[in-house]
Amino acid sequence: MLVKMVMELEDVPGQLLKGLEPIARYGGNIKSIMHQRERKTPLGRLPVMLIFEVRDQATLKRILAALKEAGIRVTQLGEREGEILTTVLLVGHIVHTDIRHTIDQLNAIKGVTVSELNLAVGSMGRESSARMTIAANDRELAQLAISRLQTIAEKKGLLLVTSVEAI
Amino acid sequence: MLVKMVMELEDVPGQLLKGLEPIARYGGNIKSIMHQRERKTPLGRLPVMLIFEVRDQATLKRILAALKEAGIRVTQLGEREGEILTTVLLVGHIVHTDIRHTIDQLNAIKGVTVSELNLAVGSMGRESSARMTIAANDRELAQLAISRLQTIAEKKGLLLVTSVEAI
Amino acid sequence: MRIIIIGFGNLGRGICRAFVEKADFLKRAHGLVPRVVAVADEFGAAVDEKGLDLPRLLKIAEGSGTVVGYPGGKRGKLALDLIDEVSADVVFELTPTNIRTGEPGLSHIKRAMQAGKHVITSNKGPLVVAFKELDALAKKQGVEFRYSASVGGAVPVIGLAKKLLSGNEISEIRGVLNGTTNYILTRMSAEGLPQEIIIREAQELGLAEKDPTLDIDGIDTACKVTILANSVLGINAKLSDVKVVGIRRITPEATRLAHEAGQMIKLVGIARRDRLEVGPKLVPQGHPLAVGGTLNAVTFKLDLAGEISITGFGAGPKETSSSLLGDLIDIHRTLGG
Amino acid sequence: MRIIIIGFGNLGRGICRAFVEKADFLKRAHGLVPRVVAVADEFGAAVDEKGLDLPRLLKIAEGSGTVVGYPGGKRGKLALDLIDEVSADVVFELTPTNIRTGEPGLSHIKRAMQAGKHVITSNKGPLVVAFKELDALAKKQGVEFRYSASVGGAVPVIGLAKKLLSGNEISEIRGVLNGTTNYILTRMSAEGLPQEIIIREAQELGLAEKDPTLDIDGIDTACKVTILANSVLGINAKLSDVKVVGIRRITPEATRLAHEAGQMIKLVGIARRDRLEVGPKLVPQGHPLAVGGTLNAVTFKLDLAGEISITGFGAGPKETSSSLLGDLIDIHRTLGG
Repeated sequence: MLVKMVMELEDVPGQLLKGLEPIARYGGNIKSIMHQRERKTPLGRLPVMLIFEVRDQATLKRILAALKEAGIRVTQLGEREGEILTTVLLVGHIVHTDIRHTIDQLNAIKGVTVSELNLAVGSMGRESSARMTIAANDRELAQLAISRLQTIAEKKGLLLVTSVEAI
Repeated sequence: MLVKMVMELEDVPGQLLKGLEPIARYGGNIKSIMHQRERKTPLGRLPVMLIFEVRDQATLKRILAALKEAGIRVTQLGEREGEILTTVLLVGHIVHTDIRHTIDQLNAIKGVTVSELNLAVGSMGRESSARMTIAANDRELAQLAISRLQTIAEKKGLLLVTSVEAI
Repeated sequence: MRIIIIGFGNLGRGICRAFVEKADFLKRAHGLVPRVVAVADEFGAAVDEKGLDLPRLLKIAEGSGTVVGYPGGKRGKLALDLIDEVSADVVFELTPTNIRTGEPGLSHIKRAMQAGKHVITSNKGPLVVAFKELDALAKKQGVEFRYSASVGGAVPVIGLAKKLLSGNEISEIRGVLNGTTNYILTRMSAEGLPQEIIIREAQELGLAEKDPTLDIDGIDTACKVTILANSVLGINAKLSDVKVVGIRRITPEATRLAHEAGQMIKLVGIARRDRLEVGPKLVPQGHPLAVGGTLNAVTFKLDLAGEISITGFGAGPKETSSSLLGDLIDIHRTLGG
Repeated sequence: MRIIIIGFGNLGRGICRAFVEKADFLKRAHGLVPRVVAVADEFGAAVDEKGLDLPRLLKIAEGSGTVVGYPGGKRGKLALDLIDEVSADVVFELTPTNIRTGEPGLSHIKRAMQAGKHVITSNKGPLVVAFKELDALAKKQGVEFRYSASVGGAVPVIGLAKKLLSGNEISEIRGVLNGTTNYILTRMSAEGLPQEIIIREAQELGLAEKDPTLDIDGIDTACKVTILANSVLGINAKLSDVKVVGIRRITPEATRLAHEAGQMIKLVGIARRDRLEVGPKLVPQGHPLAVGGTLNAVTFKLDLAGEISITGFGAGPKETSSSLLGDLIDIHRTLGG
């Protein structure tokens, strides 16, 4: 699950580490850090925007408690749904084998959406290609969508090309 | 020296190799090959566009002779001048140290032209940065331009950042 | 060191050329004086226990296609007999690969080991068919058995894992292990040409075999995955354990769609303890496996070092002789001979 | 194997943690049972010829900042005396680097060699100051001397060159060899922030030293270039032979201008027989040296293999223990002990 969080830190050394430590301690995987030094708060604090991944809601609660204990003020918190984007290719007689049905099968998984489809129709007699972007709420759901798609592709005689970083 | 050449080959296996061999034999460094299969000549020949680098005019003549001997028809031939493009960065008080003079010094080398300059003026009191693209007729001239620029940069207190692939 | 070379195609000639050109270097840097005492090809053999005149041998072989014309050459002489009869320290087994039977390389290697000779090979066949048997036989006979050139060409994939990353437990090996398919995919993506045309041109340029089936269908990569699984991961894996998909169905449109999304299609071999696989994969630009042309690249996942990747040329007789020579120097060092 | 560890900061603790966590693996895969018989830090030493209880030692050191509190610990005990008095096979020299004098590491290493003990070090100081002397002393005393961790962190740069590419003549080594500056340049380019802010954040994240001068000014990279020149190219080079330019003058605008032209600015170290150099260079995207974050990357130019590149993490106690452990396993193998 991806979390977007803005915390306010005092502008003295060591503060960033103090804010990151609780996230790391509970296995949070930090994706990006953005300091906004030019946008100090009236109290002279620095807003820091973080995006990180955590296992579940319970873990996030533990992190929030630890931050509070450390005296760190969290000013914004948003769970970013549908934020695991996975790109795959399909090669074969995609249209003939009813791409709509393929997409519906994926969209039927709660927390999974086919967010983009680019189709390149092959020249006469040749196979077509499609690039599909799948949005999922977390890594497990993304994986489930891929394995569902693998099953569909095999049934329909399509070649599925997944990311080298996917399991 | 970069050469652009179009040769016509018969559409049977082995022809491409036959056309490339003389270039390789005389140390030509092939940069790109473009078949234009859809544009067959009325005689059913395939035009192939090549860009390659050779040491000098004499070598090119030897290659042309060898191609003729091998029965390969060369239909277009162009020496591409100013085709070795080198990008460098300069950091320092570029404007104050007279960038015009720096450029003139390079342009004074025959076969070398400063073809592009992008200047990012630093904020108050900070050093500026510039990206310069230098076009040279061959590798030796490009190298000469870089070492000339190095001397100028040292004299003017500028930092010169060259390509990792430059000597 | 006295050397027998079995198979005198591109690789056999390549290593001999390296012996000639680098004689001074090998002596100065490693105290190594390679003496080729016998060479066999499919037609017969050339033998000289005092050491063959390699420039002369190369000239004869390039002219006539066989070493038999070398003074005193033995037409019809069998490699197996040569291995038994000629006294030597190391046998280079460099015959063509047969992935079903492993022959004739498999018999050559066994015979050499039985005769107490060390073996260096680039031949995937025997390794795919009988890795465990050969590994055990080498240990039993107390001889060295090296096959760096069988995976990665000039890229020392196996040595890196076994010698330099030895403190790590390796959980996964992923690699672009076939230069031909990588060349094809790179050009398809860059030029939008159909596969057949690029294959034909690759054949004309000597970058693809006359029958490129083993490359295109991923079998060559699967062989390398099998060898890595056995030699690096210590799994007793067979070629049939690898789930293989080739690149035949990849169209120029597919490479374009990938490119538009900042990705490249690469034929990737994956070896893990729970899964052996070969197939086209999307690789993001800037990824260690996003190498172009005929390059090979391999990434190891490691418990201590995290991830280590290595890249270089996967084929070519000169490039491959880097690995063959590395094996020879290593045996020379190990034995102190 | 009986081991003495001199210096018990991040690296000393890191290798001990690896000994604990990987005890089964080391025994099973390599028949290696590391027994740490003495550890010295700046305050004193802990000694047990039967082998220290490492989990206990780590807990004490992490609590009190020194090993002196270990049962029977000797406050004020000098490392030099320890090296002489305690019977051991290998000494790990892991004290902080001093690039001017090489001390205290230099004295530790010499004393260990004189006492007939093998030496493994990550310490650049002694190597930069006295490479030739130490190399000669090791040979004279017949001991092994390994320093894989001194260049590249977890990336086995020296081993790759010396062990796996040994058949090649190496004409050039180029590398991104400093993780801190690479992290700074990567973030400058991605976020357009000024150097000072990123340095401060890197310090807060533990990615930069309190005094990052040696990194920023290219001195750390120059040390690594010096070590590569000596160990791999066989040149008797000194740190002062390296022409060094750091990254201090690189502005966010410069990284942006580079980015717009499809290039990245990297601090690159170059070692050739005719030139030793460190400086910011433009590296095209997709180039083997175009690695981001704290990654290190090295490319070798070779007469046979053409070009081989290797990439991985250049720092971190766990990552570096990959190299330290690799050296230990290699010594264990070499000695067959």
